[in-house]
Amino acid sequence: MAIFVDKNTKLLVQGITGREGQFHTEQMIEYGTHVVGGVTPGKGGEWVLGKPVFDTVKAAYESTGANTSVIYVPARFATDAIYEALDAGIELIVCITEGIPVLDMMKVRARLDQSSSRLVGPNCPGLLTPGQAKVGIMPGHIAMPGNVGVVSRSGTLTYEVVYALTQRRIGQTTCVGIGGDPVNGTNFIDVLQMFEDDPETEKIVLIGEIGGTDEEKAANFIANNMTKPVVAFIAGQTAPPGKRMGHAGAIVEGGSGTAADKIAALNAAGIKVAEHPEQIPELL
Amino acid sequence: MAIFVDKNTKLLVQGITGREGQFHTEQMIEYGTHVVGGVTPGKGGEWVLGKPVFDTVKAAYESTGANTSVIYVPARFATDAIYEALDAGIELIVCITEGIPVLDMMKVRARLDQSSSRLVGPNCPGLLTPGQAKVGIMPGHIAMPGNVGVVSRSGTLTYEVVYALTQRRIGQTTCVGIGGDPVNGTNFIDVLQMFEDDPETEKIVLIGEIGGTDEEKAANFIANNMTKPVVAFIAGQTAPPGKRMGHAGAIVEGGSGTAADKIAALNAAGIKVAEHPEQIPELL
Amino acid sequence: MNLHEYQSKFRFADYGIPIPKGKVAHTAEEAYTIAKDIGPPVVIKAQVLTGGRGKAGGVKLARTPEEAQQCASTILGMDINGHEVLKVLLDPASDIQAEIYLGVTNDRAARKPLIMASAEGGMDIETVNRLTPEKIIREHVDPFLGLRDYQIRNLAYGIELPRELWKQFATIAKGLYRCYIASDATLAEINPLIIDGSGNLLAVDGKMSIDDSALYRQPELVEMRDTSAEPAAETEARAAGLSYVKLDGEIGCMVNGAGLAMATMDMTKLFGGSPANFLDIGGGAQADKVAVALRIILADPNVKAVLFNIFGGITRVDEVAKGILDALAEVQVDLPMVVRLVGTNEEEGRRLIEEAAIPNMVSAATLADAARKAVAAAQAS
Amino acid sequence: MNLHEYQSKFRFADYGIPIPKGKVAHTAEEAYTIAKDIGPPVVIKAQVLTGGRGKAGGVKLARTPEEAQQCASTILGMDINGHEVLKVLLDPASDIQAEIYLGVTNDRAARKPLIMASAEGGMDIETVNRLTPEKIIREHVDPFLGLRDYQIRNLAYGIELPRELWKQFATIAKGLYRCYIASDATLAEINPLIIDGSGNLLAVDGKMSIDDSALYRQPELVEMRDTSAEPAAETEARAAGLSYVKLDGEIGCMVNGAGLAMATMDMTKLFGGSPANFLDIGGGAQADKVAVALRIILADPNVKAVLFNIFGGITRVDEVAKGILDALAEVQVDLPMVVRLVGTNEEEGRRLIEEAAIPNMVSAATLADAARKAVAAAQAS
Repeated sequence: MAIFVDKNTKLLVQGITGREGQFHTEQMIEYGTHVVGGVTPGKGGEWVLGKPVFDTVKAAYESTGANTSVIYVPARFATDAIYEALDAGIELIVCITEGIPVLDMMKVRARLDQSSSRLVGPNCPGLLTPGQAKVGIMPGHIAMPGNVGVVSRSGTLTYEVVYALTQRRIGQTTCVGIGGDPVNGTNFIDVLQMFEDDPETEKIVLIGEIGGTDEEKAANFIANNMTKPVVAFIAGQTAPPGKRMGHAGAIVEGGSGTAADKIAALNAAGIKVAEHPEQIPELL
Repeated sequence: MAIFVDKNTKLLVQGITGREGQFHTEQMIEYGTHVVGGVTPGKGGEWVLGKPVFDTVKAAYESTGANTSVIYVPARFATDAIYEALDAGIELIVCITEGIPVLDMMKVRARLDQSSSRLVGPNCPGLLTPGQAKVGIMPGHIAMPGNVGVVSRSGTLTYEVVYALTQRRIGQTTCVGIGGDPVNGTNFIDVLQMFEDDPETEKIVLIGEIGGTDEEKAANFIANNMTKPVVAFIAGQTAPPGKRMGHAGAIVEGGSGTAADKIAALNAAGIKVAEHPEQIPELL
Repeated sequence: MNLHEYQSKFRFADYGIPIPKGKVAHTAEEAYTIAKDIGPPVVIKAQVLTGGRGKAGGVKLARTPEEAQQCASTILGMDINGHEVLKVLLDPASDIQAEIYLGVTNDRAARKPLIMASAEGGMDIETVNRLTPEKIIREHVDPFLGLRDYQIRNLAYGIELPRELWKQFATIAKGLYRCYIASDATLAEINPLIIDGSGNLLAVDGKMSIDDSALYRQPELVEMRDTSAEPAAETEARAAGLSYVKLDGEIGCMVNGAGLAMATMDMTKLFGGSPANFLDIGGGAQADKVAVALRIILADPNVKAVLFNIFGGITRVDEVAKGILDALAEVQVDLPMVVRLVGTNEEEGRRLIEEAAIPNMVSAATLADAARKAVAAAQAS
Repeated sequence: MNLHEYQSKFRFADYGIPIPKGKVAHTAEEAYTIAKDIGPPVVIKAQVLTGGRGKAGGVKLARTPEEAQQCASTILGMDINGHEVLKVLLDPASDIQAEIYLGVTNDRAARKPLIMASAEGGMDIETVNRLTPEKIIREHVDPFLGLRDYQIRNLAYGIELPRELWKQFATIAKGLYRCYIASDATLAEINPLIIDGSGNLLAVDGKMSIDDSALYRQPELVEMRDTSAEPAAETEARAAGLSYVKLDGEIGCMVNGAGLAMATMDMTKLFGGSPANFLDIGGGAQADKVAVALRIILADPNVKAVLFNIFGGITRVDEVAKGILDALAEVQVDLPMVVRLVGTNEEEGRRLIEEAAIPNMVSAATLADAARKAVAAAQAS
């Protein structure tokens, strides 16, 4: 088992004919992900990488029975793409796109909360269940199947950690990038609960960063609701207040969201916090 | 027992200092309803009919512990009054006001559906549990306690029926006016379910009218979910299509919403439909 | 409140929807000038707030300005379903390659705006819905999110619109939805939306209904109300705060409350008569309101008898009786009247009516009794 | 992106919020003219995108135009937290009877806009929140419904605003919320909102931050960006599509990915050094981007060593190594460099670096190793 994606994933690619969409679709197919088709308005009827292209998610859904969708469309069209997937009944929507305005995401999130669909991202690297399916932009070959669940707000930092695990022959159930935006579809707690419920996941790595209070909430959740060991790492101890560190959500505001606060909360909850990413395999 | 309102009702009057609000507050107090206070922005601190006036529902709620609110404010302020009551945590909101635009009510209803509060109305006469509480504008003395639940989209037609029942010594558990607008907070099915669950209610009178398909849905609901006998009456058999009969919701549009359709649906569900209001007591 | 075709289309144009460059004429001479101006052939269309103008001969094609003048003179003054034609719209005739339906309405069951498109434009949407419901593509719009681009694509895809027209279609659909919302409409409809000879979309006919409850915030639309197009009695009733609808029967009804008014109308039918009107005088029933209501009822030449049905709730029945009697002192009524007063203080109310001993007025205790008496009186007179 | 006080306030004024009738001066002479024009006494305020200008002497009161000129000449050119003062705002001095705080921000935890008011205006809201949190009245705004009238009343009631000011307050709160939404702001704040001598509300100081992700639809706000107010390197980095933040340390960091960049910064600290910057070069790491990044890092005189930390995922490490070497052919680097390449084809990448045999560049296998080497190099140089 795994969480979010596996051999049963039937993936639709929104923005399949774009440069990024096409490149990563090829990568996902190569990895063995079951891509059933793509959507690009105005290009319905064409074929890309041997997959049918549809004009609308609705048409694609009806024709392919996709249960998952990944979004590579530009930021200004991304919220519409999310609503379209939601409305068509796609269960899992993974939005890679970076740069969606936060007011738009607040609305998206409010709509999501009224539906039974789940959004991962936006501004995230996606999902990787080693040996089964890869949805998004994570490099597939740095991972290997195993029993560690990885959840992270970051991209390359996650790869770094996953790669370090793999090099020590510590495999992963699923690697989950929840994204670096201040408002997103899935947060740490959602994923932690899923890992807790997943029989194959034995240990968990949580990679947080400055900004917001999701790590503090996760610490509290772990202390009260989880039986499986969690090792954490928080990036941004040297980040100055009031400055956005690349990710839209990585900012210390009004004294809140510091790495120190997050590490203190995790420590208080009895969670081991690595001093640097390479320490994580040892702490597991 | 009864539904919606009873001796435990602690009522707040929104718009208590207005002409209508003050008049009906007096009537409600006379009837024995437990009115705990009122709200009129800018008049907080005053007293009306021996009841304290507050500037905001929040302040009134915190100070009085009201569980029910009735709204008499003019149409252009009524949606704000509903949102305010909702946001303050009032469980039951009864909106008497007529003339709220339908697009506004669609939004109100969407918000309501995400809350645990209930709205009755708008454009309704309110609620009357004979001998216990009266919330709204129904004449209290035409009713008497008993075992018949009454639910209606109309005002005076309801009074007519209730009065006819009372004259035959057939008492009522609760008389519910759900209002004549096309989009409202509580519909027939909601109330029918409550009557079905109310141990004191033994029989039910349903008074419908042209427009929409709520009576058809109610017929279907009664056939499938109810054990208690229901007698119905539908007004508007002689109403022409495309014309609004007083109530915003009373209109036959595109061939839908005719009295004939509704009566046929009720008959098909095995529900007795009175030919005229005065027949109702006989059919019970 | 309904808008005329020309009002609807001109408003659509404000929202970026392409419409024929037409003009309104009130006289045949004006029609001649306009036809010359916009260049024939032109279509001359009666502007009436009722359906079926085509069948009634209210739409004609003219190949010359002279022909346009002739057609206009035929159409102007025509009676279509009881509506007199006072204006015609002259549009340049379009080369119609295909007819599409596009409309936004509020779906009361779903409690959301509903946008619908169909490749079967030209006929009314209810007919399409009855004959080939699968040819209507429907998208419910979240009132908070508004019409989204993907929903427009779902419509365009569903009606198999040629792809080169999707962009135009999106502009029109967005414009129509914005117009619907900004106007507090309950219906905004383009039918047909045609594909013309040059392969462009054009809104050839349009229709809008406005939510009466929202008119307080739509002063511009209130200005557009064409009172010349509705029975004078309805205009008068509205001004007096009465809710009145003219019908074809012979029993004038005056009732407090909309539901009770409908029930009263139905009762006249049940006992063999038919109602002349719907009339809700609202709460209270003061003498002045009753007087206006009486005048409106009496202005209808079909009325043979008047039926008062008043439920006294908060207002006591004896007070209402006084109001009626005061009104009768103001308004001369020669027709037979039946008065039924019920509710609080009903005995006292009835006594007042009886004591007044108005020769052509009788009292009734029950609604059935009242309806029977009114029907009998109407048949006798 | 942050706006200056004057930009924020002028924008607030567009939304019906009363502000002092002030003007901006770039020179002391201009300040003299403006002070004469608006009439003394005037307040002269440094326009810098940083806090603490009051303590730094960036705000002064002048009783005459001459005094205003003098104050302006003192303030202009001043360095406040590393920001040079290039503009001053001259406002007519206000008679402050009371200071209120009113601000809208987005609450990421609640995922809703949050409007806050406090009777404790004048000091920053975080301080109020720390000292007397109960004095902040909070209302979360449903992004679909917008700020409702009752919420404004809750705020006014909560801060015990005199009732005669509720209407003014409502206009200001609604204007501020509309401004926040229309500007895609993450913060729109009036502090203080004063009650002046004539008993009216006036927005005396203001602040706005704009969501960078929304700038594509805010061309007017993009125009307002004051690049003169930020380190030139940040402007250059933005133009090149790089994410760069200047810090105070001595180790220049070049990393792909924001999280990894932060982790790298932290590592330099962990091993006794300190980072000179945050720099995310994004995916791919082509030679031209690396070259720009290098130039930006080297422009910082504090930098004593450069640390490259690149994770090769989809892009292979050997390709990244080539990009770095190509960039080094373009940009002359005399400082010690540590290169750590990890991920796909890492051996090949390291081999390429070693073969290039750049004298002042060493390779590292782990991040810890790389950080240690960079710290040592920086301390040695």
